[in-house]
Amino acid sequence: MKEEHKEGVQGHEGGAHGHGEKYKFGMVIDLDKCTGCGSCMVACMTENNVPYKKNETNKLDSITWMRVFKATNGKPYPDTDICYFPRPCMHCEGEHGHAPCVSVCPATATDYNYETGIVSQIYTRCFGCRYCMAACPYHARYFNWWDPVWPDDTKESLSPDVSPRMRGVVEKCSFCFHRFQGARDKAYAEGRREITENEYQTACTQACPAGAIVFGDLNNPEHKVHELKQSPHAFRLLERLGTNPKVYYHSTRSWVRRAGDNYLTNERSK
Amino acid sequence: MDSALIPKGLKRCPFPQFALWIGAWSFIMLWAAIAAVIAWAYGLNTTNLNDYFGFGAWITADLAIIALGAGAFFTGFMRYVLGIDEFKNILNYAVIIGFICYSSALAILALDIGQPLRGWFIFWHANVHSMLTEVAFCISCYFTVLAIEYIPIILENRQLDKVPTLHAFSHNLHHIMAVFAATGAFLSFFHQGSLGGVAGVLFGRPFAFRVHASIWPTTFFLFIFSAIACGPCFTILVTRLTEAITRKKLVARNVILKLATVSGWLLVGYLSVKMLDTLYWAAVTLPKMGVNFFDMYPQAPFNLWILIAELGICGAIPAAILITKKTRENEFLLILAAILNCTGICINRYVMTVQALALPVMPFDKFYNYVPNWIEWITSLAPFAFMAILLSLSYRYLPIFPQEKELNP
Amino acid sequence: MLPFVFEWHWDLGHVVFHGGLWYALSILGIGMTYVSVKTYFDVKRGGH
Amino acid sequence: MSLGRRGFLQFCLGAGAGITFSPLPWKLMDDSAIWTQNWPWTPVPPGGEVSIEKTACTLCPGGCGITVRKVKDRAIKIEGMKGHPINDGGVCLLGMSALYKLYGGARIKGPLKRAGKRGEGKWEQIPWNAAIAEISKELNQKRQDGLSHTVASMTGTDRGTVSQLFKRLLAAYGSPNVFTAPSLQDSERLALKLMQGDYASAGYDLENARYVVSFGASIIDGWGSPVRAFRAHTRWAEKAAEGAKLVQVEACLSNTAAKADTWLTIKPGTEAALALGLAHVIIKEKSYNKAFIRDYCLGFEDWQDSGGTVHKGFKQSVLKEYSPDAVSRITGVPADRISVIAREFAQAKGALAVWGRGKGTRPMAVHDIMAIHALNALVANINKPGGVTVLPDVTTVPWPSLVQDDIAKSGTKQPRVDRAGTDAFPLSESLFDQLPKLIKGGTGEYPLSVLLVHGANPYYTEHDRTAVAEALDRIPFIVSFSSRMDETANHADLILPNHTSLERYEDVPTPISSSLPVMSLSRPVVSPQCDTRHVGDSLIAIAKSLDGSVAESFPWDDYESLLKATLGDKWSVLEKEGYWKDEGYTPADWSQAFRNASGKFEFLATTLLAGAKSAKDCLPQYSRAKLKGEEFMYPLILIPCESMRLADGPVANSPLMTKTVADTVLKNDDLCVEVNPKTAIAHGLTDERMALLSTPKGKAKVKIHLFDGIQPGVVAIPTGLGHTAYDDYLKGKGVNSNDLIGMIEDEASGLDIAWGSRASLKSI
Repeated sequence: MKEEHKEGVQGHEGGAHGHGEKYKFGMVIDLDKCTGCGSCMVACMTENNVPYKKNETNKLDSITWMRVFKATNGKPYPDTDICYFPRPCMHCEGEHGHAPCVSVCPATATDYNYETGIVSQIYTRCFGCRYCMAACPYHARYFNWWDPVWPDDTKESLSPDVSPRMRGVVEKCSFCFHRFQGARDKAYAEGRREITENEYQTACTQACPAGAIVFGDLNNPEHKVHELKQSPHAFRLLERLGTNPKVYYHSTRSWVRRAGDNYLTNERSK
Repeated sequence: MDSALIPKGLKRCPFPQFALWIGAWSFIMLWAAIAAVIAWAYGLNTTNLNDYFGFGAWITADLAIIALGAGAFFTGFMRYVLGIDEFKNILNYAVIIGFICYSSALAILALDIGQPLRGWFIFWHANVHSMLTEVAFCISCYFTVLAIEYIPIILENRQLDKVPTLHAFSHNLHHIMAVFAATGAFLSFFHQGSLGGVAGVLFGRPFAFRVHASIWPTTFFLFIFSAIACGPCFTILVTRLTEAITRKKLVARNVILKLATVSGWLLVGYLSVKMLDTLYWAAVTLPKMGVNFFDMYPQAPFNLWILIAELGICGAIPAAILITKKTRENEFLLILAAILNCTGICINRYVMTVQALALPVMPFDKFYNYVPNWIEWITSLAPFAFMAILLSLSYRYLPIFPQEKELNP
Repeated sequence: MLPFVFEWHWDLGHVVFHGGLWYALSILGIGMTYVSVKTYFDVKRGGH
Repeated sequence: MSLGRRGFLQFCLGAGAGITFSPLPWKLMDDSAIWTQNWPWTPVPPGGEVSIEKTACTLCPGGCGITVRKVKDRAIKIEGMKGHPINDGGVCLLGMSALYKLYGGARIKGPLKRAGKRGEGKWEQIPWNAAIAEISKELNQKRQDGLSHTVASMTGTDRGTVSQLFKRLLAAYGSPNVFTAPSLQDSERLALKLMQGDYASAGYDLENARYVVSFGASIIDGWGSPVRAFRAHTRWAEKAAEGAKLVQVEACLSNTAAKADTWLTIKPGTEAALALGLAHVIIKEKSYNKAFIRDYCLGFEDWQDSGGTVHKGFKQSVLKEYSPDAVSRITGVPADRISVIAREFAQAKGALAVWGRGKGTRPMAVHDIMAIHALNALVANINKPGGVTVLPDVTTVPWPSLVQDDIAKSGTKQPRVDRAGTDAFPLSESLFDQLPKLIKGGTGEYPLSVLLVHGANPYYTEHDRTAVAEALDRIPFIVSFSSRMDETANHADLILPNHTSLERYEDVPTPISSSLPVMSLSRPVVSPQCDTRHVGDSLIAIAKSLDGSVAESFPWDDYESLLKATLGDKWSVLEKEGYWKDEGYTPADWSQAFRNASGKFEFLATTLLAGAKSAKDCLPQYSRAKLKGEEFMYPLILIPCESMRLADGPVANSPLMTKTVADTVLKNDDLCVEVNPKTAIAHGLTDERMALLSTPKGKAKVKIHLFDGIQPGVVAIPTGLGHTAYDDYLKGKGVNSNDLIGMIEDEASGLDIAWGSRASLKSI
């Protein structure tokens, strides 16, 4: 079984329960700034070697770790409004790391890393039962229904930092965990124990041409996300389920904030 | 031709007729085998499963088959643990049915995973907090128990029984069978329960999520309850079907009726608990998540009718028939009730997996539907063919019905 | 499942789970061993 | 001793048990699992030394600075360049797609000569010297025959050294027929020439603008320099508390309209009327900048010509014709909203009126632009922070003077085949869209014999594409310099493939709509992957192989040395930083700003007076576009709907871009058009069902997508799909909107200003 952990192992450093929660990485996505352009999706897919098929119009088998959903306010013309919800993996913390997907995985192929707050996925251990997908209300998990195929010479553009996944396993956004590893290794090599905000940024954050995505340590008051998440206009998706996600959204439009969660008919949103 | 193998004193159909019968079912098995090979070779893109319906026909079939196969452990439990002696007359058959159900379920599970060659990681890298791990362990262990229970039945074959070692082995196995049966019952309670837990723990899925009693969601107990309520009915159905096909009386009527009564009362019990659970879910669990009860039943096939079908038509009606002496003793109503009962449980297993996933949770997400394709259909239905074949073989070559001689003079 | 897996750590869940599992497996194992051994002696005593 | 049946059975059982309890099954199980983790057909990207290279993106006119992450010699990721004045780290999905253009399908791997029929896709691979010889033979022949003027070139843009090289080649060779792909800049330059005397595109200080009225410009859907526009929008969102506002004038709820503070729904094509309506209110309420109007403007008040006739100025003409009520009738915008917006516009600091429908790639009516730009003049937001200015360009070292022999001289003196610059369209420079009409109609002009195409894909991108294709098919010899097999390359006779954007040098001039002079340098970050050549090198080689004096105008050894010489002292900065910007640049004072003969901002375009039928034609005005087709046959209005996720220009989508396209836009190979549920009821259409979309130009089967955010009676068709070339990841998907939209000619410029078409939808 030596080979088995060769690649794709993520996020197990200091993994035991109760160890110091060093970082709590998360995002604040400003929906007032998001233009729905889709650059985050492409940045994510190129960074993480996400494959593509000739026909990707069936969104039910199309792997997009970062997917931009479109919400409408349901009103007729001309009072209609739309808003985009970029949806990476929420890296739910649940209660003490009890993320919806982590506890259900029968083979411990996905794990909540207490050092970073990142939910990992070990592709080489996953045997494709898809229970985690059933557990995730955000549809953030994707199954490799096909063998990945890169046409012509496009294999040349694959990144060695992220191993391409074989058919039959589940994958999802990792908050570009390999970038965290790289930043941490660099910091350690330079004799530092902490990494700075700029050293570790996800590919989508970096690419976003509108600057709508902000990424950082939610626990660190010096990081932008720490302040942004406290805005009265900040909210999270499906917060009421108790998933305790680490991706926050921000919108000044009340209907958008309401669209982020379920409410009873006459219930007031938060 | 094969008369040497047929139990003494029992009449069986001519071999060519038997061969034709087996051949017909084998054809379906072959078809399913081809489907399985396609799915294994080319991957799960050959099915209609997708990211929104990671669970589909296969899991439904799995859960349903295992619930229906619950007759085995529960009859064993009643015979060996509770000491209800009449059930020895149907226990062999119940065990074989159970064996068939569980082996089919395991085969379908092997199909349903994306990396079948890594299926054993569920044991090697087991996450003990996962309900699915519990399911895997309990099913495998219980399957072993069923195999152990099946061995002495096989060894009773006329020719095998002549071998002294095998005879002795069989005898000794019989001797301590109660221990195995009790262990099997223990395992079964847990895996039926953990199958329920699989759905009930999904706190991201309002449709499936149920309030927890200690570490288990209520579905844990509901699945056990529903399985033992329908398992005996399935045993009755298969027995009656066998009798119809063989045109013989195989099990005494009082045994069947007793089983029906037990099933009926269990169903009553199950339904009352299930109703309470549903009410609590609708009135407390869902509103906490901001979800209206009626949002859970938005459109066909997942509208309120599916709930009415599950709990009313296929729940209350068969329960009423089975617990009432007069209706129970009416052969037509008995069979109808058994069918309804089994259907109700199948619907329950279907909604807890497929409907639970079909309903979008994010308010801006879309509702999609899913229809299994032929590969899923044929492999999900293949257990029936397997059942036909294995039951026929067992019936022909093994003395499985102790009452057969006395009922067919 | 086994303590040599690198992220292994003990908790109550393991105790309960493995307790139940090995209890069941032991019964099955001991039972089958008992039956086999007894059969062996039975046959031997039965004289061949 | 023979092996009895019993013995055999015992042996088998023993063997079975032995194998079962041996380590073998476990070993096999483990091995098979390890095998699944290392399937040889799942690639393992090799590692290596990582480097980051600075370059610039050339896939759109946005001019972003990018960095390319490399592992050894493989380019693996494109990111935005931090600190670049245009995009500061941001990057769009098209920019990231350059990797696919580099390694992906449909690449032309070496020079190709047509072997089969045109467009058949049969090619013969030939060496480079043969390819150059092929073309020089053709060109020399034409020169000998005195037909040098029948050789034409078409480039995607007329800015930057490569398109200047084309211009120079044709001038030295002897042809006036230098075409550029029609763009908003063509009409914009005309409007600015007329009003400000500068033949230049507009630059906007978007970042500092505080009240932006966008007349259909999809500012966050790819308009102008997309990433810069996004960043400006983000600034507005951040400054919303301080009153930064965006008013979007559009018929459908584009992403820009959705993000705007006010969405003014308007009848398609009537934006200029609305602009004049706003002007009416501002003038009537005297809230315009009186000092600016008095001192720096011409034609605002009534005026008297040399004959003594009094003509209406802008003021009176607008007051008379464009009252809010009248405009409301034209545009469908309520009169009170017009007044409100006009007041807010007049009072705001940094009020900016922006034109350019959709991504702003298509030409507009010159008078429409004038009408919108008049608003900027009324609030005097010209050459001021947060205002509009002329696109400043970066000065470069001039090239040695052109050498023309007699053939070249007489050839270039011939009238252009598209009649640009002739009496018909005296102010226009290039009117490619006139070609179909002229070539087909044979209006006495000469036929073209050779067309060199670079950076353009007219077989795909032009309106009334079928007519364009028919016209181009009549040109006997088409040479493409494309690096990928696009529609035009597919119809070429000879292909001299260019390096892709990541393999070549190129100067990137100030991006469209920028208000700051910026130059970036696109550099080869990987060595050429195929047997391709820089288009500049191909042109120099062609020039050197031609007879006469042509070669004398091309003294450079290769493109790289040309570029170094041209960029002069900026080269070292560009090499180091990747970009150069003019920090101290400020737009000229009003006293210097206007280079008309009058030296003033001209509401009345005096340049036009001489040729105009009436003086009124020289004022900003709205004229109703004449859409082809009868209303009873085509009761709906079809408008194109542009999106960042679909590249609709000469550079096409990569598979990953197409992957981001929603299933409400493309489903399998079916294109979805947006219609309002009300339209659907009126025309018997059902959501997600197929329908036949007909316009006077063509028919297409499309899928219906009901969307509340579109005006009833209007159909929006996504652009950028319906390719017939490239690879299986793009070819055959959807419908090309250009097939359905016919040309509408702008009387002032001759440009195609079609913004839509009449259409009908029938359920099928």
